Amino acid sequence: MASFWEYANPLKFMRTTERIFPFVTWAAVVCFLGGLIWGFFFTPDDYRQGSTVKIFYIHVPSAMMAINIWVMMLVTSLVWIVRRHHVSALAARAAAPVGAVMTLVALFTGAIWGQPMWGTWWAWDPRLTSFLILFLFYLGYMALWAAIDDDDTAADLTSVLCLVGSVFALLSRYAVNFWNQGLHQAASLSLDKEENVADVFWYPALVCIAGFVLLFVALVIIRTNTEIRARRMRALLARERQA
Amino acid sequence: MIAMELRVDNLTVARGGLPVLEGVSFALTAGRALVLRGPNGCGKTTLLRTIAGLQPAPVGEISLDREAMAYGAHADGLKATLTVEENLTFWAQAFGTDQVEAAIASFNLDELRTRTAGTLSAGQKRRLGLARLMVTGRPVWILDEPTVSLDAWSVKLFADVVREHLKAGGMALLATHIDLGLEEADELELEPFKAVSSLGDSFDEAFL
Amino acid sequence: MIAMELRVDNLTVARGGLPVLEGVSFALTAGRALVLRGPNGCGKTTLLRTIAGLQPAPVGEISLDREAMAYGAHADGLKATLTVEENLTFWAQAFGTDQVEAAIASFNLDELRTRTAGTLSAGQKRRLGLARLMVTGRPVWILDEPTVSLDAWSVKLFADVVREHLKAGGMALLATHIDLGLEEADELELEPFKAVSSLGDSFDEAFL
Amino acid sequence: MMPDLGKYAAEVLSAYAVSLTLIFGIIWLSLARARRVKAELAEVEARRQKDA
Amino acid sequence: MIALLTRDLRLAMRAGGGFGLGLSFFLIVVVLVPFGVGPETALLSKIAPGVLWVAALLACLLSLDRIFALDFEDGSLDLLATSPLPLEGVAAVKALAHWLTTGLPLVLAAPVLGLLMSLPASGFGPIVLSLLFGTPALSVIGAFGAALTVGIKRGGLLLSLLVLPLYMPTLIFGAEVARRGAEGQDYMTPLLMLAGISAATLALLPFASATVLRVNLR
Amino acid sequence: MIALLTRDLRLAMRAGGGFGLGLSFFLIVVVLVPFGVGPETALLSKIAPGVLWVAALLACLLSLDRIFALDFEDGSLDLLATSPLPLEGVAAVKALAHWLTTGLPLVLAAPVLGLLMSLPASGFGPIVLSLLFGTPALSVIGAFGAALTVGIKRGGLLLSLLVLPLYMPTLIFGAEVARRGAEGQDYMTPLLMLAGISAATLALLPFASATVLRVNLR
Ligand code: HEM
Ligand SMILES: Nc1ncnc2c1ncn2[C@@H]1O[C@H](COP(=O)(O)OP(=O)(O)OP(=O)(O)O)[C@@H](O)[C@H]1O
Ligand SMILES: Nc1ncnc2c1ncn2[C@@H]1O[C@H](COP(=O)(O)OP(=O)(O)OP(=O)(O)O)[C@@H](O)[C@H]1O
Ligand SMILES: [Mg+2]
Ligand SMILES: [Mg+2]
Repeated sequence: MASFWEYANPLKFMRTTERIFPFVTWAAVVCFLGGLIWGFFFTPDDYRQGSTVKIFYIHVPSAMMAINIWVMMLVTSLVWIVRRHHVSALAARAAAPVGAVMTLVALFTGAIWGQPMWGTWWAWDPRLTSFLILFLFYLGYMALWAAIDDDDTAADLTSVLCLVGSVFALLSRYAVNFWNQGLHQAASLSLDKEENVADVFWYPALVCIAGFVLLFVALVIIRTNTEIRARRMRALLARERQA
Repeated sequence: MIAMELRVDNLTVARGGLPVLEGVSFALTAGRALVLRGPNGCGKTTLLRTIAGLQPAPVGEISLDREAMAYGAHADGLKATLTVEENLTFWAQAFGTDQVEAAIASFNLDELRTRTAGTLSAGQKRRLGLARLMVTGRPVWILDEPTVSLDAWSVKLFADVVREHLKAGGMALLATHIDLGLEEADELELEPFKAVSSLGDSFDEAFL
Repeated sequence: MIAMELRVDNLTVARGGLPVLEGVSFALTAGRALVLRGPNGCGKTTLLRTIAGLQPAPVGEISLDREAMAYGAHADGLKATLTVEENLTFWAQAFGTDQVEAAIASFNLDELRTRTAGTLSAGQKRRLGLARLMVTGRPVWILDEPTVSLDAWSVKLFADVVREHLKAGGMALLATHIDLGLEEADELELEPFKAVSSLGDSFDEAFL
Repeated sequence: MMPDLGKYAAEVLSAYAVSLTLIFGIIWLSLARARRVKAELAEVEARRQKDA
Repeated sequence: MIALLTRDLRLAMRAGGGFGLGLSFFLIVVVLVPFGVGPETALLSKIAPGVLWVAALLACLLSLDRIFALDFEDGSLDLLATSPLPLEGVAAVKALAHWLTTGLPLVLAAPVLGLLMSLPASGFGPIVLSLLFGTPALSVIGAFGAALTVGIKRGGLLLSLLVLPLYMPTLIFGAEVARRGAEGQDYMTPLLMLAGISAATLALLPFASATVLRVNLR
Repeated sequence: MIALLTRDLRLAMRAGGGFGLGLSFFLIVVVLVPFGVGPETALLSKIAPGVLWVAALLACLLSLDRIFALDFEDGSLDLLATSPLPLEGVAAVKALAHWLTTGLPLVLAAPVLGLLMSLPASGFGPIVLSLLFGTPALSVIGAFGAALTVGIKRGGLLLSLLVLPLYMPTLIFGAEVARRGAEGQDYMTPLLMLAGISAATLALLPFASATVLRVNLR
């Protein structure tokens, strides 16, 4: 069995990912659309929340992805810092905009959901607030990538930012919790069956979550490959100019 | 001072992710100076920064530690609101030496001692920047176009100081387009080391 | 072009509230260049800035309007994030001319055209700064140490451009410590005009 | 076919609309940039092959 | 002139984004306030118009030193002063570029941030209107302040100190419009005053800026 | 090290005053807010602790880019990096100098400004305490942000964007201490948290700053 780090070679990475890309894409399309259609058309309304419960199928997966993507960026940043594989840094760069969009989706759907449920678009609730901070972290991270010309420098700086940012994101979460007890739902996906939402809502939600994960994987594959190509092109163009 | 040597071996230096010079090798022994020559944009600044340890070298060896070197770049690192004396004193303290008076005397800065650096003329600033080298007490001076905007008389002053430094067992590595009047220095033409446009595989596998 | 003349008459220039040069007079006619010489700190920069109209002269006359002059200072006024071409195009538009291509060709900037100015080497930046003069279309060039950090070949390039400019009826006033290879230029040594430390009554009666 | 969304129709539909716009937006941007960069790189590589 | 405007806009975009960043600062200040004063909606909605205006003002303020300082440091300003462009025009164009990159995005973003601050529904129109009429004055006054402090190394904070008193009238009328609007009262009078201030500063201050610039370039 | 500290302090005084200006900015923000939200005492005294904290944070933020950018531009940072001083030490000393010129004056001025904002009497102690324990963290975090953006021309606003989310926990705990104090409640827990954040950032972030500086100097 070859070492896992072989895939850190850009060419090998591109070849492998391009081979699995169609499968991931199809799986993503099926789960994403399937889950949403199931959720939107074929589930009953909740007795308290009425039809707004349908927002659940977008809100929860996107909120989960927003957090998971940051974790993924943290891991790839660490890999870059320790092993200096370019693909790793570029994957983090590729994931950030997707994460930012997921955060934005969760914020928007949450805000829209909040109006009927809580009577307000926005409240300074711990979940919501720490989520907003996460969004700021995404923005800062992307702005830093965009502001630096040299690719390796940018990779180094954004990795350190991601690391430090993660610690502070956790800390913010704690601080905000402490600051205010909120309106927002507590975790409803715990393994403890008692507290779970009813199965009718739960199964399509699971499909949606799978759909969002697969969609993210597909997007990261294209975007990372694009970043690799863009980087190679910059190197070639620079070389051309030099010659 | 223990006899030391700066040996550069097969060095590649890069800027903006591209190699600029390849296979640069030379040795500099105590008491010698080496003048780097080459047209604009050939990579002198990049080479000096790499040797001074400010940027990593993708390939090659530099035998001396950066702790032995004093780097004098284009920008002088002067604080416009501090006086000439305060500027020098700070660097002397940072490097743990006390040669401020000697430096002021050597570069004829005595009259300007209490003037703030911001009000000096271009050449006077440069003289102050060079005086900073003396207070570092470091044996290897790495200088990027040290005599820019100096008049002929100050260039001679500078050459004398360098000569003095060499005599005391120091070394100097200089890049310049102007004649410094340092006849005893060796010269190295950098043009032949220009990096050819295709890279070796080891540099960056991905982005060949 | 109407024949014009830059006539400076009994000029006193001051910096930091003190006169630096006194009684400077000279005349420069179309097609001629004048090189100002003088040790560091004698007041060349101050004189050039005064003639270019950037600071007032306490005493004396300058016959030409600043509208006729293009000033090239130590700092080049380049924008690090704009490309070479964008930098030049902007100045061409500001001065209402369209000689960008000619300037690029004269200073051999063609290869660097799409590079952002921030990534140029010291000498390349300087070349771009000098190219800016060409796109101003102004007859009088006022240049403060134009060839700093240029290599020998670029200095020749510059001398050729100046010669061309003079041939077309322009004028050039330069301050420098380096030999420019402009044999036909007149020279003016500024040392004799050094201001004596007490001021004339007319300068600032209140603070005699 | 359309389920009865009751009085919350506006909320639910706008939530879906905004989310899907954003998600398809990022997908479209990713694909467009992927295509553009791929084409540009191919062009540069071709030029390089020719030169070499 | 147009060349100068396009250059400045282009620089703003390249330099890591005059646009995006001015805006994000506005966003961030607005977000900070609830963290500072606590999350009660009633309190927030009461101070919302004022805080939005103060935040807009600070966002403007922070980007002021870019107006001339960058050009001064790299020598462009000397060259511009000796170019055929009148310095008054330069000052006006630079203020305009500042408004386009900072003021205008703030106007457009204000409604979203109003949501975050639980601004009452009736307040959205007036806050946008008041920013639309008020921010040009902020840019022109700011350009004047930037011209005053241009020679001074890192005059950033001195600049704030000089400019803030000049900003007061604009702030007072602007916040008044926004507050009255939020409380559902009539806000024509302060709005007219605000428009008057903008018009007057636009007409006069570029001349003052040019004068001051000439002095600073000596 | 001490030489570097004295040099930085001296520069702050000479350059038209790090001291005076940071402080005046604090003052000005605090003065602006009543103009923005209107002069009702009850409302003001309610938002006073939060506004004081936000103002302190902004005053810190504005002076951040001085920490490294000036030294970078004139080449001093290159020379410092090749000097015998460890870069971690340089980063720590520079953060300390920033705190002495910005944070400390804010701590001392807070009671006076509390008066202007009609802060309740019980709130004076806690606001001073919270600033005393919180501002060191602001300086150290800020120095990290400044180190991150040092290579970027006028990274000022990018710097704000990066640093503000990092400031959030400090702000939340700090304002919480001040608010609880003003309302006469117990504030030990958030104060301890605040002190903990300061201690942890002081211990760890200079290393991150030095790493990032090395990268930026390449
Ligand atoms: C702007 C407003 C909102 C934001 C930013 C937001 C954010 C979040 C976040 C961050 C999660 C956690 C995902 C995870 O931990 O994996 C979440 C989950 C959830 N949200 Fe929201 N939310 C908002 C509004 C709402 C509203 C109004 C409702 C419904 C009344 C709601 C219902 C839920 C539910 C049911 C979950 C799943 C809980 C769980 O399984 O952990 N959210 N939301
Ligand atoms: N604020 C000030 N107070 C007193 N003297 C000053 C002040 N500013 C400048 N000077 C002095 O004025 C003189 C003229 O300076 P200027 O820059 O014109 O010299 P220069 O001839 O251009 O020299 P260089 O060849 O070094 O560029 C210098 O001696 C300088 O020290
Ligand atoms: N970001 C970049 N991308 C591509 N090339 C670059 C970049 N930065 C610098 N270069 C090029 O690297 C080369 C080396 O520059 P360097 O400053 O070392 O030259 P130099 O020999 O010091 O020239 P000078 O005599 O003009 O100072 C130059 O040709 C320059 O244009
Ligand atoms: Mg060089
Ligand atoms: Mg001079």
